[in-house]
Amino acid sequence: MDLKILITWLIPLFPLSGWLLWGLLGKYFKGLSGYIASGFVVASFILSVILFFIVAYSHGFTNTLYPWVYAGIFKVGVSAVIDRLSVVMLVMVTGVSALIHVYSIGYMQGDKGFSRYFSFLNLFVFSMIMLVISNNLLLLYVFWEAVGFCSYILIGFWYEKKSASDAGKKAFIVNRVGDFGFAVGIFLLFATTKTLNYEAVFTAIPSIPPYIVTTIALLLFAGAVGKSAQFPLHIWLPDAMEGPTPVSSLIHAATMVTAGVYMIARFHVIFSYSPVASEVVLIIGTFTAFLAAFIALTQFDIKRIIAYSTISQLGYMFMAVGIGSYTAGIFHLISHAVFKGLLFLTAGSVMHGLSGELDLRKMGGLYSKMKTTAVTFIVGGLALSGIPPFSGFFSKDAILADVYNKGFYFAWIIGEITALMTAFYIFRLIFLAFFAESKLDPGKHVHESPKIMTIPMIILASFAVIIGFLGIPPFNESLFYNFLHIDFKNAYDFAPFVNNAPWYLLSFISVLAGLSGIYIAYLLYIKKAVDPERIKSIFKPIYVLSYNKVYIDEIYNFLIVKPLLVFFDFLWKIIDVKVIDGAVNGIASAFAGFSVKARKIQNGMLMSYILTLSIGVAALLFYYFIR
Amino acid sequence: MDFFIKYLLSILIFFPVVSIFLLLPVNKKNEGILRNLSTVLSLIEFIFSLYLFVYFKENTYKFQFVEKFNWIPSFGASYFLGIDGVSLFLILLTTLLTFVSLLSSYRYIKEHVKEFVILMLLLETFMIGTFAALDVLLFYLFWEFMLIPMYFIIGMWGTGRRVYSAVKFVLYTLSGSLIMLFGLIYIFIMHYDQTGNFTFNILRLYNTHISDDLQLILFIALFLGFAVKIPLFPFHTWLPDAHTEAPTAGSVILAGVLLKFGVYGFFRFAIPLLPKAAFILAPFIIILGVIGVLYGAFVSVVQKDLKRLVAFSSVSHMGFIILGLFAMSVISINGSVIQLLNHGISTGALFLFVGMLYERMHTRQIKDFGGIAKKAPILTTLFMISVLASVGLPGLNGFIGEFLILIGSFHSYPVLTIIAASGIIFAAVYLLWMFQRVMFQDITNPAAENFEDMNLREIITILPLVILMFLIGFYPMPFLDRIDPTVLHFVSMMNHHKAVYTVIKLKTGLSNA
Amino acid sequence: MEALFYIFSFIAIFSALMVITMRNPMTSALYLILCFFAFAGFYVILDMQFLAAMQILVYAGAIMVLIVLVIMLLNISKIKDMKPYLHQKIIGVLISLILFIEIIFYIFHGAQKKPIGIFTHALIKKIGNTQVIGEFLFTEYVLPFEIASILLFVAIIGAYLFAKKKF
Amino acid sequence: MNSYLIVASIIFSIGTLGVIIRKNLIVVFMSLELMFNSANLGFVAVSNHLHLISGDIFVIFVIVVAAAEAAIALGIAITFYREKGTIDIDKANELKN
Repeated sequence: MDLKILITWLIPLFPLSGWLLWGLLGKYFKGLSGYIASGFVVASFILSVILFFIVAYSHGFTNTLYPWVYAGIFKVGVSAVIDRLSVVMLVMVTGVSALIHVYSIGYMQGDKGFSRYFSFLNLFVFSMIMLVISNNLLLLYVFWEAVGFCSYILIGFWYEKKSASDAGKKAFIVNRVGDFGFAVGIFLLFATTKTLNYEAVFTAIPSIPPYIVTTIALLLFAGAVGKSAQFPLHIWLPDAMEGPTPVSSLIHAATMVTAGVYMIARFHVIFSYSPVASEVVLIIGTFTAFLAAFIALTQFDIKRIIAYSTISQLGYMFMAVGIGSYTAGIFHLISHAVFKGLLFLTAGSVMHGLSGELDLRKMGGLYSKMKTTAVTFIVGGLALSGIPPFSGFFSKDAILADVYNKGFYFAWIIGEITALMTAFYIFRLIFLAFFAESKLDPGKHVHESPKIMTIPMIILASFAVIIGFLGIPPFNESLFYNFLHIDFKNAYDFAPFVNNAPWYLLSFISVLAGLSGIYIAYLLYIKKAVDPERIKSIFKPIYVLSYNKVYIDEIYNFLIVKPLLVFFDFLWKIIDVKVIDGAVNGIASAFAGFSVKARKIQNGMLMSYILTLSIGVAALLFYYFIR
Repeated sequence: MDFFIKYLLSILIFFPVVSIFLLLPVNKKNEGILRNLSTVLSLIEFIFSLYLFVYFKENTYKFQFVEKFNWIPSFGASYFLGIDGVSLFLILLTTLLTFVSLLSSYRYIKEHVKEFVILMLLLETFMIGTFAALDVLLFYLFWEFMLIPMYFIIGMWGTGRRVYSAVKFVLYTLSGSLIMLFGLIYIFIMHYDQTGNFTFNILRLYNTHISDDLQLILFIALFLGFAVKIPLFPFHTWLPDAHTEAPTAGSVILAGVLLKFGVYGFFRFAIPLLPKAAFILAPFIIILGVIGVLYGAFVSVVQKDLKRLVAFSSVSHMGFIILGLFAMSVISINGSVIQLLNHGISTGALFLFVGMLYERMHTRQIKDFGGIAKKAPILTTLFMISVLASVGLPGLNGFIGEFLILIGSFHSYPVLTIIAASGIIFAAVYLLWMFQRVMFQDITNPAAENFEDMNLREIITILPLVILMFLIGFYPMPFLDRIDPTVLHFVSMMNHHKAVYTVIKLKTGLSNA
Repeated sequence: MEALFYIFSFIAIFSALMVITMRNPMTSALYLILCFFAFAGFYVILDMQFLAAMQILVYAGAIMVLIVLVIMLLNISKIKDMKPYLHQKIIGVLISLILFIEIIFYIFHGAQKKPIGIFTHALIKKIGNTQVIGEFLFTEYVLPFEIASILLFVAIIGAYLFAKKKF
Repeated sequence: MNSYLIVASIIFSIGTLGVIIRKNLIVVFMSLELMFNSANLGFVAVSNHLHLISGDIFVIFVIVVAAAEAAIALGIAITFYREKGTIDIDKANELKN
């Protein structure tokens, strides 16, 4: 076998074997499993980097491992596509995963489900790798659901907690709703193109009627909405914070939730041939970015704030892919993976230090007690707010600049407002947690996390600083664009550039938005120039709306869940038991009633039997006559 | 060895009966010997049936392992056996599930062990006979015989309203199959009128010419017989009762094998015998199937009894299979056949787990459980795999079947397929919710404190099913390779009829104009 | 011959009526015996002397002896006979009348068949009716004959079981 | 031949009447014997008319059956009497329920 093909399949093999190993023999490894699991993922990472360079210096390839499902004309193999897009994703996925694995060793120390944890974490990495490299829609769908399953099982990792197992179930079911759309999209695609192979699908797309392409694209996008927690299916992600923090970091920030963006980038041909669908992607992305940031403004649970910020940032990515700036979307995906992973890890470190405390109102003054955590957190916060030279600045500005230059002004304005809000809420968090006066329990012992946790944080923080420089020089001359755009050459240019605003002007506005957000937070929470309570009371309705997450959960519960349950109960108790069974039993009792009557004939009197017999004979004879 | 292979089907059919004679001399009180011996015998039977798989020739739709002897020559009835890619796997499923359910009932069946194992083996004979028979009369005999052991298994070892359930089961299926018998005999007589030969040979009966109107009536007759067995909505109400009250082994066999006969009957008899009626009625039957998918799922959500929940989920799964079968595309029928296996495997496994929970806690109410995961990690893991297989999680078997069915049906029935596909959402809802309430959260019932994990016997019971779940999920080709030619032939046969049918319709349409 | 037939008919019908109208079962039984003799007479007229002998032997002899024995055993003659209800009587008469009319109707309206067999009076007389019956019984009807013997055997066992005091 | 059949049918009707209106088990049984005999007469007469022998053979079997029946029926009568102390067949309602 070719070396590069061997490497390709070795990358998912490592985590897969890890899963089997811990799943079956976990109890014999105990503490060791964390190290070996991390070792496996590190090995995958190294192989990914090697593959990255192979692809960067030669060209992409595809390979089929074995035929998987062949039925009639439906032929699908287990096959991989290795091109620049997938190697970039591979390096990101395995890299972040490796760091988070290492971090988890410290974080999960002493948990009784230690091996189980690493088993599923490895399974997740395997699924994510396969999702990224799969070469047909069926395989993609399989691992699309598989990562959803890992997310389910890891969110509900502490299954004794009802809230945790509820959250896991909710995540899985909400994802299934999106996946249902995704599956129907695949059905439609197969019905029109008779194939599910990427290459063949993409060649067929330009000749398909646009309305079908639009339908397909929208259905596929439904899957992305579910997986990437976009409005209206975003409700599962905040609840998913019930899982262990490294899981939130890996799955719900860095990798799985970005699968939707990756999917649209991967299917850029389909989406770019349907401007309508792309428009929908843009609208949903913009709206979600704004909505999530709005909700994040008033939350007090640090993990939830970061979760909403993830939703919001994903909205940016969808804005990017919605206007056809696929490289910008992927670039933000990568940089977001780094800084959001970092934010979650540091949040986890805070939790670790405060033995599980998540409420902002019970923190404060942590800077002096956990310096490494605080510094790395601030780095992540700055990156998120888009302050140069941190990575978020380059990637987010690339998106906003494209949005502006392609003429979507309204989306751009919303994007800038969101940027302001983003900076505000993340620094509100930072100020309240690390700098404001301490509201901790005096008896509580606060400690810095062990080295095995801080080192991954530091590595991620340094990446959050340097990775942005891939984005210079700005726009279409950047290193990243040059590397990646070759993969998007087949996209139909449905949204050409209409403006040519200079990058420094646009960046200036963005940085201004970010800085003013930080400044407002500073005024409110450090200087206390204005009492936050006063603002709260002035904007009471808005505050309540934001604090209660716009009541979306309640609306769903009231409009969908409750009526459905009542309806189901009705089906069972009335339709099934009463109507259908009732009809059947009715027939039965009709027979029974008839036989009660009929039994009277059989009164046991021989006389009447004989009488009846004779009447019968007489009647029979009579019948023969009249015949 | 040659002899063995040549008469393998007969050997498979009659081995369990012969093995009953081995069991008869054993004293009633020697329950251990009875259990072990019967389990070993059913394992041998299963190993024999694996030879079918090994010696089965791929890439042909022709019947294999054919045996044909005269039986009642004056009626043209013969002892005619043979299998194709579809019945091959159903027979394998039967032998496997019989072994599994015998092994599973060591703890559940405490009384009348001897009668129980004898009835199980007898049932196995009838089931294999039904799948292997290519003679209508032989088929019908086995088909009806099957009810007898099942009736006793539910009625004697069941729980709760067991006699009610057993009688309901028998009455439902019997009334359906009597109407079916009428249809079959009518076709038999029509064939005699046309050719002057009495024959029950199904392959010859395929060539009977029947007018369109008559086909409809006969198809409905056959449909009633098979639909009750599947069970299709609205004929399903016997199923929850029978499943709930039956002992674990009975439920496994009922769900795993008996429900398959309805679909098999459609595949082997109703559709090929009456193709035009099948085309005309297909949309309606698919609608019933899709209603079944959603209805089963909806009703499962609100169930409070574990077994009843799994039973209603069967209704839902069987709806998918009907959708795939009547969509009549190669892909969807492949999916349906695979799904037949899957349903047997995963629902069988679910029933086994419900049985294990019941053995330990003596309750089946979901609210009485909770926090089991803490006490029994092995059970949790395996149970979870089975639940996920039933949910249709990719990578496990259920997904392959459902996906093939849906993608194959989409072309002809897009709207219905989409509606059916929404069933997979609800599958996740009711199964995961159930799993959460039973296994996760905190222990509420003090009885759960002493919950034992699975012992070796139970693990061995479940393991083959779990292995199959992964095998079909990751590498279904050994199965599809054997099913595909049969299905291809079936569909091309149907398409031929369909072409003729459309031509006729066009002509009559023109003449009307 | 004609005269004989009418005499026997009269005896048969009269004694049959007596059988069903007599209060005392013993009297009925005796009339029944008379009736059987009349039947035997018919058989003689019809050239079936063997059957006539059978009739006397089995019916008038065996069966009637049995009946009389039972009547005496149970001492029924002394038991007050139960009067039938009036409506039962009316219905009974009506039904049997209808039956009778129908049968008569059938006899006269049924197709009168021509003789189809070879066993004319002359032939039977020549061979002897016993031999004819015997030959048929042991060739063509040997299987029913054997079955009849089994039936009798079963009846013996059954009668024994019934008559036993306790089952 | 018709005259024989008419006699047979008269006796048959009388037998039927007896079976219906009489309540004494023994008398009912005797009426049954009458019906048997009338049937026998029919057999013999028709067989004689058609120049066949099978009717006569049949009569033999009927006599056999009648004998067997007599044995059983009288056995029942005895048992019945022993149980109920009467032979009124209106008391024979064990078949009820």
